[in-house]
Amino acid sequence: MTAFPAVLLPLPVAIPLVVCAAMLATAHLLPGRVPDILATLAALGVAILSAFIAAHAADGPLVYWFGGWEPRDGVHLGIGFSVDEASGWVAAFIGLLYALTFVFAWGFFGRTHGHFQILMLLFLAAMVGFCFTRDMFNLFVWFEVMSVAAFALTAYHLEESALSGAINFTVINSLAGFLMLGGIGLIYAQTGTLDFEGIAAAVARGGRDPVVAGAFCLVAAALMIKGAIVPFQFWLADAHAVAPSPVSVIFSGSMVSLGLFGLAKVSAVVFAGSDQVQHGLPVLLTALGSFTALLGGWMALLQRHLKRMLAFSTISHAGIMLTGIGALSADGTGGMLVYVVGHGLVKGALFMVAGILLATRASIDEIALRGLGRGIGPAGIAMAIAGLLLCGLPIGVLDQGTRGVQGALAQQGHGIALAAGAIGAALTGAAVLRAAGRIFLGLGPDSGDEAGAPSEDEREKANRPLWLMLAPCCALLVLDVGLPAHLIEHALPRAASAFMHRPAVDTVAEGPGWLPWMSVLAALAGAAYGLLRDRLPAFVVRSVGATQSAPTRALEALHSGLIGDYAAWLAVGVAIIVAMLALA
Amino acid sequence: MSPRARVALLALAALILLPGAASVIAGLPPFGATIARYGERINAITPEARHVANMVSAINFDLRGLDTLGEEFMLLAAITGTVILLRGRRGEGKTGRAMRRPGRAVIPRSEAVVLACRIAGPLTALFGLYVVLHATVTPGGGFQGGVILASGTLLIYLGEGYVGWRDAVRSPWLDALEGGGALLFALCGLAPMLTGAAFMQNVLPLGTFRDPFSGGLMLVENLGVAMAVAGGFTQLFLEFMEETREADEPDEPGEESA
Amino acid sequence: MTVILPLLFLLTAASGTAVVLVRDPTRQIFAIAVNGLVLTILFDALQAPDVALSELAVGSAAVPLLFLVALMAVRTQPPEEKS
Amino acid sequence: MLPYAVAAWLFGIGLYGIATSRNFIHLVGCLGVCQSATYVLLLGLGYRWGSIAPIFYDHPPGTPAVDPVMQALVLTDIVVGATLTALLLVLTIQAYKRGGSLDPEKLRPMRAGSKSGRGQGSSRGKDEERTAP
Repeated sequence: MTAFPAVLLPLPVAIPLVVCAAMLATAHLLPGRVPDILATLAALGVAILSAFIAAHAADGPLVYWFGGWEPRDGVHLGIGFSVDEASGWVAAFIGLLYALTFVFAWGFFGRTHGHFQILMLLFLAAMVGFCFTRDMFNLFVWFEVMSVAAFALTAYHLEESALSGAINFTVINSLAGFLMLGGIGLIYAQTGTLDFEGIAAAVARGGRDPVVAGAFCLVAAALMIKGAIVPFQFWLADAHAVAPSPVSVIFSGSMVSLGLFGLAKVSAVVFAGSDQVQHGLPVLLTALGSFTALLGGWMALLQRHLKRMLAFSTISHAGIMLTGIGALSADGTGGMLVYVVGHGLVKGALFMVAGILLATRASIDEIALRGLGRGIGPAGIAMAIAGLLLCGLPIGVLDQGTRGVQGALAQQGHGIALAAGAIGAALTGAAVLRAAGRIFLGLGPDSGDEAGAPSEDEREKANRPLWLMLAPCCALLVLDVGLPAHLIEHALPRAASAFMHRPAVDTVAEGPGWLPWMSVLAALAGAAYGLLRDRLPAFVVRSVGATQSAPTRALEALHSGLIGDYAAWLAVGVAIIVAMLALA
Repeated sequence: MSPRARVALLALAALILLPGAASVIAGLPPFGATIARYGERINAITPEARHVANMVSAINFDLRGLDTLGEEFMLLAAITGTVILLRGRRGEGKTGRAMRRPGRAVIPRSEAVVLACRIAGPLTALFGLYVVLHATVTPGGGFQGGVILASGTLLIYLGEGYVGWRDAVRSPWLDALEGGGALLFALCGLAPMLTGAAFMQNVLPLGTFRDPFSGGLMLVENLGVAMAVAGGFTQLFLEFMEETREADEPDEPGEESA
Repeated sequence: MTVILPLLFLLTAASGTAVVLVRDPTRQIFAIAVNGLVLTILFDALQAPDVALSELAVGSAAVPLLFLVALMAVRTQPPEEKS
Repeated sequence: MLPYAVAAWLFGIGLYGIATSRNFIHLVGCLGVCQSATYVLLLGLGYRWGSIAPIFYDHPPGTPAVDPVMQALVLTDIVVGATLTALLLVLTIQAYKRGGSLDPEKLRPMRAGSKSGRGQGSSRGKDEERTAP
């Protein structure tokens, strides 16, 4: 029999599933607000339960065997959940993000018989299952449930862009699922088990084995596709830009980073014993991560469609997270885990601001919205604060994550990745601050290259009071800034080593203190340039513009929206991973 | 990117991927030589431990029941998504639009078609039920049986026409069937926890080996899956068919009978 | 058995290729149904009757039916007027 | 080795189909081919010569049987395939109604130069053509 706290492990997955099945069964009988209330309560319940589990997992991971099928004679017969402290807190964060999103979307999806809430709850259950599981195939199942729920939610608006964006998203992420399943098949054939620990033991015994390396390539490619790493990132901008804003909050705030969370877990736990994988990973992950951070940041700066801008900024931050994993140390991974939470809080708040603008000002276009935000000052302040936090203002959870990642990179001499991360963060911060200045202060009459970026008319129902939308947004920011730093500092070394199944370390390294400030300064400079372009001397503007326009056009052409191109890039991406591992 | 550039890019990737794939294939155990320890072990212990003959059902509903739970809810997500996406177009209030189209007479079908469908319908339903109920002893189970049951309802469409079909098969009932089946499955997981057992641990009598009523809790879960799948796939067919009906065309039986 | 299995694998490769190379959706539906049927036979030969039954129900009946209906929906309805 | 080569081939040809497809319905079919690669791979890995199906009804337990785990995984995979196909076809139908085409070249998410995103079929599809307001 399982001891007390571990008995709770199935509940954070089972509760949302039961609630959504019951909601579907009685879909036509439920009165108006009941789905909203039920969904919010279920998400809160998940958050509280996960937090409770996480707190109890501090002494060691909690393990639960479904159906009572505990391992016999070294063979893992059933599916297990294994929750370490970090996984538990990430699940708690996700539950909270959902609860706040349900509040944000209160009544937004009123006439759908709770179908929106059903999909969101399924999405939530899948994410928690993804965090908790210790079985390869079970990981795949939750991965697919996440995907399927996400596909349907993306196209909710039924606009042409939403539909074609959803198709691209679906096709690419389905391919990711197939790759992952192929990898699982290979590793199962080679090791004879699906359990993380079982595979890890067999891999460590096996020595250099092309099958294990191949399996890792396939699984890693799948998780990087979910995590929107260059050159798999194309789907993200198409999908996140067109999804309803409450859905985008979840996508950017948790789905993308969860892909990388899975990658961190798989490479640290399952493939820890493969020297080939461990040798190849640092170069592969830091290189791809740096490239992603820069490309995402640059693209974000060039957008005028707010949600598309935020989507590219998510790509950039995913790159930074990947460099954190690439350090392959407790500092880097620990920093990355904190970063996941901090980024989710800040990015969620930003997408909520975008949703507020969509609902109250009926537009999402930065240039069209210029000066229109004056009546909703609090949203502007929230956006500015979020922008500053995004580029590295040294307070709050996101900053703590950044310092962890930067510390690990500095310690291991990945100077380029360190710089790329700082520049990427600065670029996305500059983009958000510029948009905030233009929308809420009416600055920046002269729109530069942004004007050529794609945009589209869009609006969302204006049926919710402003405070109801603003409250969850502010709650996210307050959480990010207000969470006591020493709590995280205290728990992080222990949690990160438990997450990676390594002996505990005492402290984690921290990056140079001046680096975040540099990012903030660069972001402010970038935003100021965008907003005050008309007041600068002409030769400055012209020379900067000349260096901007050509790469901009090339990059925008690369993000062509054509599914065929994306499929070709996907093959290239897998080939890059294979080549890097083959050389290791 | 032009199509040619795209194919060139693919070929470039293939240049690297092919040797990689070749070395992986060379590293795998030869085809048909051996099977994994996990599967071997399950074949060895499950007939005795769970009194079931069909190992695949035992894995799906007991050993790895959580996967099937996730799978069932994935289906539920897809069908809910389909409903949202298709109905959003038509408007939620008009789900039954084609069902009640005034002023249109039901064109009679040929006697032979009606008769054939009326005979084949119950037979298909019976076969579906057989497949569902014999999950633990013969190939098949809730999923396969559910799909067969759902296809059976299509025979109502062929035999009785679209209006008859829509009259017989109502969307809220399907929601209830689908959600209820999934709920039953999820509760099968939770209920044993009340008795102190693990999630989805068998607490019912196991029955006799090779008897259709063997496997205990598996049978209930199987029933839940069958309900969810039958309801879900019927809903899927229904919403898809509705999509072809919006244009004002004559109600012709058998147009989709390929 | 030793001859049948390789043959079936080759047939699977061929029918899969056909699905890709038949570019006209109307005819592709037949290729998809045939591919489903070939897979069903292959699975049965691989001693996987459960999977074969699923593939028969899903791959060679339900999925082609959905394709057919989708094609009809596209055929019967001109795209809505641009507003 | 043949089964694994066939699986790799199926995935490759499916990907090629997706990359070159000019019709979304055809593309969904190609995705199905990619998926059938995973079926073939998994069942191929779980097969053993001279073994029975893992159903001990006609044969007593203990008879050598093929790997039931792989079959259970493929069963789940088939459900995944059906759900994906259904969802994609729905998206395709709706995209056709909105965009008036099944061609990926003509149905693109939010491109520069198509500000309203609709009714500008002529200006779409050319990346160079940019309208800077």
